[in-house]
Amino acid sequence: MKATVIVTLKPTVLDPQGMTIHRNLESLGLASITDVRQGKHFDIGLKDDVPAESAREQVERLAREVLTNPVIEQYRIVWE
Amino acid sequence: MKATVIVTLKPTVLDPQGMTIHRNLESLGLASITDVRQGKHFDIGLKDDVPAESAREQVERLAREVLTNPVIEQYRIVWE
Amino acid sequence: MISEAILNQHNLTESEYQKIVQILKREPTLTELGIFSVMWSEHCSYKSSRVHLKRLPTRGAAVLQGPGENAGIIDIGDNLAVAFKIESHNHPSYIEPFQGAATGVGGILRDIFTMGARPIAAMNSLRFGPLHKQQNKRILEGVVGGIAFYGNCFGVPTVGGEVYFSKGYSQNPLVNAFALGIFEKDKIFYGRAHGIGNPVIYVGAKTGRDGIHGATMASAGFGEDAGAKRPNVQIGDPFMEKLLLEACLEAMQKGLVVGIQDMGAAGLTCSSCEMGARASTGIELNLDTVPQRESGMTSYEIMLSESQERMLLVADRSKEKQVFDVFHKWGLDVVTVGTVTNDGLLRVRQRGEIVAEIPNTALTDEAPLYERPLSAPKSLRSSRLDLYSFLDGCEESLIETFLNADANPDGQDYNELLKLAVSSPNLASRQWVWEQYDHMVQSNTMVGPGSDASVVRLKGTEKALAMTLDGPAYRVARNPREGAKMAVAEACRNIVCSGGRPLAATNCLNFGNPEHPEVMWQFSEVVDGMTEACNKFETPITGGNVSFYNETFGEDIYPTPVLGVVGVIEDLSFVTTSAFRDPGDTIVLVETPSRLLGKVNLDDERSLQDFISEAIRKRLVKSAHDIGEGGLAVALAECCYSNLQRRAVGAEVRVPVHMETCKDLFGEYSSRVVLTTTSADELKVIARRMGLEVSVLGQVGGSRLVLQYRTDRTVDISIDELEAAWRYALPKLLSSKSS
Amino acid sequence: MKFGVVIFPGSNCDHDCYYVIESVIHKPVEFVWHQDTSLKGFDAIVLPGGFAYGDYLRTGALAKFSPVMTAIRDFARKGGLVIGICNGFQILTESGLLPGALLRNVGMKYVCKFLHLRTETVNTPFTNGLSKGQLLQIPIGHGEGNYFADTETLKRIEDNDQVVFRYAAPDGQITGDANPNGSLHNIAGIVNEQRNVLGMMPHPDRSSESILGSVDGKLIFESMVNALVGAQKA
Ligand SMILES: Nc1ncnc2c1ncn2[C@@H]1O[C@H](COP(=O)(O)OP(=O)(O)O)[C@@H](O)[C@H]1O
Ligand SMILES: [Mg+2]
Repeated sequence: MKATVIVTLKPTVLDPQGMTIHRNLESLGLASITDVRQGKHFDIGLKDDVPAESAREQVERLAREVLTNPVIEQYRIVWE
Repeated sequence: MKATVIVTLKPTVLDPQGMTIHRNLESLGLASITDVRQGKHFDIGLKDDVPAESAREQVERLAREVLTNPVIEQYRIVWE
Repeated sequence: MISEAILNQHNLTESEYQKIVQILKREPTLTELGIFSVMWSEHCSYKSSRVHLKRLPTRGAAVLQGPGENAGIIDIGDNLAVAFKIESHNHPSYIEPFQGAATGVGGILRDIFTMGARPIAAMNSLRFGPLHKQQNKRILEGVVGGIAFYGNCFGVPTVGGEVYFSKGYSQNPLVNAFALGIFEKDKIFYGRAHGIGNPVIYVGAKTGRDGIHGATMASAGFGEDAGAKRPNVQIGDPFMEKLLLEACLEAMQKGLVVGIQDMGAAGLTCSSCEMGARASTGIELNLDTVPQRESGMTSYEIMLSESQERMLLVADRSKEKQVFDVFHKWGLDVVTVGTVTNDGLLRVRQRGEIVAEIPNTALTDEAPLYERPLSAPKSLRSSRLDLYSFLDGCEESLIETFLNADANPDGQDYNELLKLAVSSPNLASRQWVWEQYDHMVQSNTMVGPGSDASVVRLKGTEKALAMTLDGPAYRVARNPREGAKMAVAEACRNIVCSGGRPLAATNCLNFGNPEHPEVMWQFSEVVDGMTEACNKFETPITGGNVSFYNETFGEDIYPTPVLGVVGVIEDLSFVTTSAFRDPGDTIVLVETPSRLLGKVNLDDERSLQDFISEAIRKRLVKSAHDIGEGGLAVALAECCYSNLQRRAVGAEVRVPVHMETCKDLFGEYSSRVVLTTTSADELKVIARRMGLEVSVLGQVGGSRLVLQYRTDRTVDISIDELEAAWRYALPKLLSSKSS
Repeated sequence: MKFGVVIFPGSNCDHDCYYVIESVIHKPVEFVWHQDTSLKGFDAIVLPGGFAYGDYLRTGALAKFSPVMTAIRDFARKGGLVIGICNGFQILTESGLLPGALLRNVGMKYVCKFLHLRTETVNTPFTNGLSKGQLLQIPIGHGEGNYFADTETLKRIEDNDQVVFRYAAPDGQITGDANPNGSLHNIAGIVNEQRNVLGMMPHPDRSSESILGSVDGKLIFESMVNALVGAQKA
């Protein structure tokens, strides 16, 4: 079983990395790009025999307690 | 217009961040999780009036030339 | 209409509000109320501390600029000046350890380069709750990571600091960041808005809704709603700050800048009204021109935002374009947002309307001033650890082990006790921390973290600077006045042991709630103790910071003054470290006749320091180490550990007969140092002339630390074994299971 | 003979490198701005350490687009000496001037400390003054110095004698304990096939004066001078 957790900065939180990338795009002729925000992407593998509910719960906890800093970040989970 | 670029390490490249996260999972009671690999997630904003083809081309170039180091990484693009 | 609820939200009292109405002769707008609330907050106005801070000594031969500017400045000769200051970032570091600590470093660096100085060294003083709590580990890891992230990227070496663990800091870590910069004495810049009609220019990052009310937050304790205050978090961008540094220094060197101030606490509000007040001018701002990161920001939000990496400068009218060119070269936003006026008012416009109009001085000089009640506590803290303060905050079983050895000195395993001591949280090696800091960038670091003081050479001269941070928390908690003296004495002793001459000091005063009379008593006592000691060592205070409301759920932290002392080393050959050097060197203990515990005799201490200075200048000293927490045995062990120049080296020592076993191995008597020399007799002559006691303890050599007490070998242990216990203790604690 | 030290936005060892060349080995040196497009008159180029563009995205990733990099590519192709130290190494791999990539340290933390390097080849203009196997005390300071290359590339650079320095124990052994960051084969520095471009994570600029703890780094700068003098004579 597999899941993906996507962790992004909350919309109002400054993203210096994304901004710096964006600022340097114009010289590359990528002028149509108006915004870049960087987040994290986690591919999660699970044992095959875990009951779906328990899997859901564990990935949810992983995302909430380990992968996300709730002060500045938010997450969403995508199941495959 | 919006696109998402997901950059992940090639399967043959060691992922120290994922491994560090994984090492701490057992003590948290998340024993069903067998694997964690970390990648990057970029939300890309584009001007509304760009022709679709040009947009596609620019995001593709951004992903290939800027966001990814082909020695260690691979990417995929998701359009909204 | 300003309701009581709104006043409460702004931490303003009813009488403060009345004063505002009196000043304006009308009701304030909400934006104005916000401006008053941040400028009159404890953090910005020092309303509870000012009456006491006035007593600190601030003048001296070397002082070019005392408190009142962004940083203090001292003259170090050769036409060079040094700007330095320490600043707290305690509350933000509790809410978000990584970003809180990172932006703390960013803030203090801006305070230095805003004066025209290039930062050449940073240090930090950290306090955490005990590491057997998981939360405290996370805070430690986050804080250290944040400091490293910011300082390393910015390119300033973090050359030293201190870390201390104790229960009182469990819910309220302390993060005090120090920075020091260097410049030519005649190229100092001030935050003054001179020149009617000159443009007021905004440079650096865009303004977002970050940290609105940061200053008022730092002026209140954390209660149940700590979580609710969370959206305030600011994100540090060290790369932006590095660009700002280079661009600001370039604009200054080109003579384009009239006045400049960083936007720190209270952001645009504080920088504009302070610059105007200092120059007796007015400032008019047009908020429509302020670079904004988010849409729809109100005037209130723009004025109170604490977005990082921004500066406000005033340029000569004729040079506006040249200023723009410099900042554009570095790829930075630069916009004229206002002008200097002659009416002394801070006038703020948005969309053509005046949204605030306040006399600058009402916000600064006329801020409230409180003489808060003070009273000594009914009972002092227990004296149980007076001999062994390093055990403070340790687990009870460890404390019992030492107290038991003290009561029953015979038949103890002193090897084991020594190993326990060097691996205890407050004495264990801090390498895990400082290895994460780039302590070598700029290639000036002669003595990095790990010795008594840190030393950076000054390129182009034969000189170096020595610097140290010290804050003996337990000692101050036991006796604030004496503890404060000890802090100054220890900091100066560290400078002297490194070959330096102490020149001046900065201080960060971390205290609990000033509305508690006992806290104000502690504060007052600390100021008095510090004043007495700074006078004795001729180290005036050139600046600092006060952090009140360090409490969680109503419990005040230990009163925690942190002293930063800076000294000059006139010749690179005087640089001395604590590490033993060559086998055969004679080990000497130098003490004052008064064997004091928990206090210091300042006259004796001064003699001791004068002695060390003289001995180093006569080239009689091969190594020098201050005996601090953990006493003689721990100090000797520290001299033996391996370092860059040599492998671990042993020492054979005979403990003087007047000593008792446990007390004298680990007891923390004040004013003592361990020196090594090849000229013990000459040292003795000088020491006796100064009324000090000298004992030859033994010799450097071998691979074991041997401490012989009368006929028994009290300690006889391999240095490698001892060093391993010490070096890996902190990582071990961090990876061990905890609650 | 003239050295150039490149300044990218965010470089922070630029002045350190400049200082060593000017005041320790006493050779002419000038700064080169990242927008410059010509390297005329320079004989050797230093890409200094630091955090070019904040090292945001990936270390060295944005720096590779600077105009000066085009000039450096050209300069290197014509045989000019290029040394990339720390962030400079990262920029060289990102730009494709050196093979492989530098990943996050396995310990996940920035590490700043002195350590030992073993000289693996003296057949380069950067190590001609050293002896094979010579141990050097040179510090590192990085969070992403974990050298990676795919198996084929790794074999090629080993076979071609392109590995210049490896992290070593104090006795010269190449051990896992001596490896500070997880680098494959303990690799600390490599040259290109032409042998005129060196990238190394450790900092010779921080170890060229005895008051800073070591003079071993100076041997690398002096080797470059030897090579340039030799080239002038030839
Ligand atoms: N404990 C102290 N001792 C001496 N001076 C102090 C102390 N605390 C604050 N100051 C001085 O008061 C002034 C205002 O401090 P602060 O508001 O923290 O400055 P900034 O806004 O630049 O951080 C500074 O000049 C500072 O040095
Ligand atoms: Mg300031």
